[in-house]
Amino acid sequence: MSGPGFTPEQMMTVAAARALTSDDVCFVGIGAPSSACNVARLTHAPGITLIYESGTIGAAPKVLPLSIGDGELCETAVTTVSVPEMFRYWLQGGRITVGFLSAAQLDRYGNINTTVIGDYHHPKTRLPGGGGAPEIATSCGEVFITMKQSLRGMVEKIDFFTSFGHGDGGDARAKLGISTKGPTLLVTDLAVWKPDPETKEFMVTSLHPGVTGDAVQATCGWKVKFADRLEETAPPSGLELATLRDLKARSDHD
Amino acid sequence: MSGPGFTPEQMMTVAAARALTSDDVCFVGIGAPSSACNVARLTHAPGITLIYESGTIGAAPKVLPLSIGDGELCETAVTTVSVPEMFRYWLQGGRITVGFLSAAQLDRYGNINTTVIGDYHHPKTRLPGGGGAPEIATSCGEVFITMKQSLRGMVEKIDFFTSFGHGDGGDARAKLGISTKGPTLLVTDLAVWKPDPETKEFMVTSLHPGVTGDAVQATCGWKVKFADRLEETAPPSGLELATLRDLKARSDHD
Amino acid sequence: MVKFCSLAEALAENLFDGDSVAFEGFTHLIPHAAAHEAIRQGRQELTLIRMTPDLVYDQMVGMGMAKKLIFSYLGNPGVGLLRRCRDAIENCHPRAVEIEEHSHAGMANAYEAGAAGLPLAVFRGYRGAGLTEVNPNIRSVTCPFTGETLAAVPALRPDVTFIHAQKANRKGDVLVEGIVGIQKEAVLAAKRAVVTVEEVVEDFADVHPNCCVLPQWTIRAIAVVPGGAHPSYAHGYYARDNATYLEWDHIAADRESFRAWMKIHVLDAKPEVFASRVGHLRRAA
Amino acid sequence: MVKFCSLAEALAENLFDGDSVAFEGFTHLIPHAAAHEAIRQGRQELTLIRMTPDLVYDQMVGMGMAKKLIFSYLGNPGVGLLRRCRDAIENCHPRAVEIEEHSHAGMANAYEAGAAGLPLAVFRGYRGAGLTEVNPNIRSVTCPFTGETLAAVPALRPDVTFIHAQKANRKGDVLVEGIVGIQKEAVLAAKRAVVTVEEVVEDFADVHPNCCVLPQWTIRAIAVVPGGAHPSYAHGYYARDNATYLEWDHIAADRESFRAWMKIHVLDAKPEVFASRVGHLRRAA
Repeated sequence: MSGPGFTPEQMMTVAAARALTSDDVCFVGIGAPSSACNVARLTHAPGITLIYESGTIGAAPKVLPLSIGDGELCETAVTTVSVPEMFRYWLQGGRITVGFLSAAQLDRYGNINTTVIGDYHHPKTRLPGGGGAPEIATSCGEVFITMKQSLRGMVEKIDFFTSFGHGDGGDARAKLGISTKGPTLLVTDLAVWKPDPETKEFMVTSLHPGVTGDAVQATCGWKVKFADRLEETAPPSGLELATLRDLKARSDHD
Repeated sequence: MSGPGFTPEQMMTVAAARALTSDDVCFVGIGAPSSACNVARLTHAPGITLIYESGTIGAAPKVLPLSIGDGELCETAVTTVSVPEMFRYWLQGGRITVGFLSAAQLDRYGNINTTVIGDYHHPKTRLPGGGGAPEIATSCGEVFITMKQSLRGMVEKIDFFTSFGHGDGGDARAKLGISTKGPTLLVTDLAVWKPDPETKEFMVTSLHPGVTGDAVQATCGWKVKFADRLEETAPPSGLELATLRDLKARSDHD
Repeated sequence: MVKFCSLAEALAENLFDGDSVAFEGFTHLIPHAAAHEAIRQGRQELTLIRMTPDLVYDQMVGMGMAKKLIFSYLGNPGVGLLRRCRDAIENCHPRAVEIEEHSHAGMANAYEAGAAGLPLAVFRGYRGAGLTEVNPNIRSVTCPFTGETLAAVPALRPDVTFIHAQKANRKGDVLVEGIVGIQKEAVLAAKRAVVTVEEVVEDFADVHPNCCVLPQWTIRAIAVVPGGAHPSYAHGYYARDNATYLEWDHIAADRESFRAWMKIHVLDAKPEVFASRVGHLRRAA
Repeated sequence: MVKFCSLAEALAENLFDGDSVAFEGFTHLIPHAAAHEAIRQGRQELTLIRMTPDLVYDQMVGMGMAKKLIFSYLGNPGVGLLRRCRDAIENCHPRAVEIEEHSHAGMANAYEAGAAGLPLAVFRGYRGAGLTEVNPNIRSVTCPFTGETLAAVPALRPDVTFIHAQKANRKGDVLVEGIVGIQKEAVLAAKRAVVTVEEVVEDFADVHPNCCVLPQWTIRAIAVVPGGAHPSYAHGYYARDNATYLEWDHIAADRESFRAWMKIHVLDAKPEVFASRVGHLRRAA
């Protein structure tokens, strides 16, 4: 590693972690979301409750799980419930403050596709599909999205609405009878984005250290809006970085 | 005790017990049903599964419980589930072969009232109500009824339909979309009754030892029909009676 | 955030006049101590929700605290009728009480729907049952796949639920075991939940991962009241006091004997008395 | 009545060509050994149901056994895509496969409804989701109390469900513990259920009363197959073999390497091989 002493992916994970508090109850996906949630738990948010859709409530893994149902999650959880109970009492019941989602394709309004590239019935690439995402997107208090930027991933128009963000913007959620906030944060490897309060279009509010606005635009398929007061993301602290590296080092998946 | 060496109530319990087999899965009510089911389990039907609506599946109490949720039931059960699961997966799921019901008022078609005497909104006597009975009556494979005969209890017309038997007879159940058999057996302290295959009216098929048809009619509020081939109920065997007495002796409720 | 405090404080801060409230427990773990505290604090105009109202609601109705009862079995289990509830319904004494009556399946599904954040529960029930004619909250939906008509009842969402449980850990997570009944659903369906427990332990390290545990962030207040379920029982702690259930039939039979009993055993008593009531019911270790 | 027998016999007597079948397990306790036996016995025209199809359905689809897939997440958890399923859907190789796609909430509710004997599940879901436009089995009902429109999906009722569990007792009751997933519902929703277990014990006297136990009369056949969940895991017995999940991504990438692997590790293998596969994953006692 050269330059700043951390990778863009580490910056992404740490920036996402910072958005979480000890009062949050998070529905955690695998990958960057799981890393971010556990970094938060092990640094500034020790009271955070992590819920994995396999049924583990209050998991406190020492090792980052490869899947959402690794044994480590159950062994460290406050309790482990059945999958129907998870989706009925805990997610649909409105007990989750933050849901984390990733995207294969994302549009400017936080709508997500992880289902197909191309036509649904004749796909160019069949992706895994939604899993828990369609209801995570509507039942969690708010949704945080993490993804690496790319022209293929951040697109003008997604091929399939796996999970609903802000639709075509504005009050699209309310019109569908959805009472939760939807996507309120997008953290990429280059920047932090938040939705415009009116239009709900994601705009860059903070650039990661050393990243330019041009670099963000060059890896985003829509015309990027930048906040009037653009900040620079604080680099990962020594503790944040050490915590993340320790977690990864203990998680020997390959 | 004088005469035959057993009471009418013991005869009732034993006659009900005999209708059960090792393959049955019974939804057990408290009182005579619980006694009958446990006598069956301890004599000719050791494989029978007893389910109490408190959530205990496969209970094998040594002591007759006073309530449907005594500790003895949970301690001896194969598993104990929540009440919603009991009513959704086990009762509504169609896994119960026999449901036992008692009645404050019963009509000739096996319709039961345990809700009110008099008008519902201005009752003469407010009874406990249905509890599990409305769905036991429709979700169990068949229903056995036990009660002591009396003019007050066995009536021409019940004041309230707590649970549906055969309605006004014939195919009344099918007309309501109910696919289970409903009441197929009534055991009183005087006789065994079964529904006429066509009209579904309960008729006496067997008189308990020493009981006359007149005695049955004298304690029944409707004109009693008797089967052409009227049998005499076999008296309780030594084993049946000893088993019942042992159960009662161990169940020191007063 | 959950708060450990006295029962008096937990009740004062969470149950208000006019609330809909569930004191739940299906035969097992009935929160008698909490109900007695509500009686001592004199709450009024309550909507009392419970599948099996039994003694505690007989007492609260007899004291005139209830404007409405939502229930599915209004009996003294294994004994008979609830005589104070009868007096209220039949004779409006000490006051008239509105009733909303369901079957167990209806109530269980309605709590489940409340816990699940749904507005209604859908199930196969009430066919041919007279309750459909006297309870306007029993309606129906049609299955869009099969055309079958199914029963629908509104979700139960109490303002506050009280339960009694075996134990809490120091963080405030609560363990319920044995006949778990409807307690998890009643807690998760409520806006606020208060739990009395037999004891507080350091942690739940030795608890099976699939046990019924309510995380601390689902509960407002925890009060330690040993014996707090008496004459109901706490699996692993003490047995059901069947004699008291039988005795209640006589106490509640008469308005005067009822009030005399309530004065001595509830109004002039404290939660601490429950520990002594279960002394003879504890198992030999 | 439950029957203890070999896996070959249990499968032969319970899974038939054309059946709808669920091999369920949510990351944990996936019945790999049972799925491999189905592959060896060459069942055809199956409707494969599962929330998280993963490796076993990738293998069955790759072998051309499936005419239809009902699922909610078609991935290799934590790794990526299922390449044999992709080949079938994108290129109809080795045959075309019909798909019915849901969300996890949709599938979980549909199994729950199946276990509950209902024709449909009602929940708050699929709002704004594209699946509503491509899956005609996603419909709606209107709440008769609030007017809210809720999602409806038909209940899942597999002809047969296969699960792997930790243990059975001699009577045939089955214990599932840890991440219990959707297994209880999948068993109770099915017409027939077959269970592979790590071991048979004398009784469940030491099992907690609220554990997930399936009574013997809910199960048709039990086969003892130690390691039968590999590369998934059995809580308390052996850990998840994450390396094998990562390796699968390479094996399944190519039609030839896939078939070569299947011949050696499935077609020419026996259930007994699973015990040796988990040897290095068992915990020190």
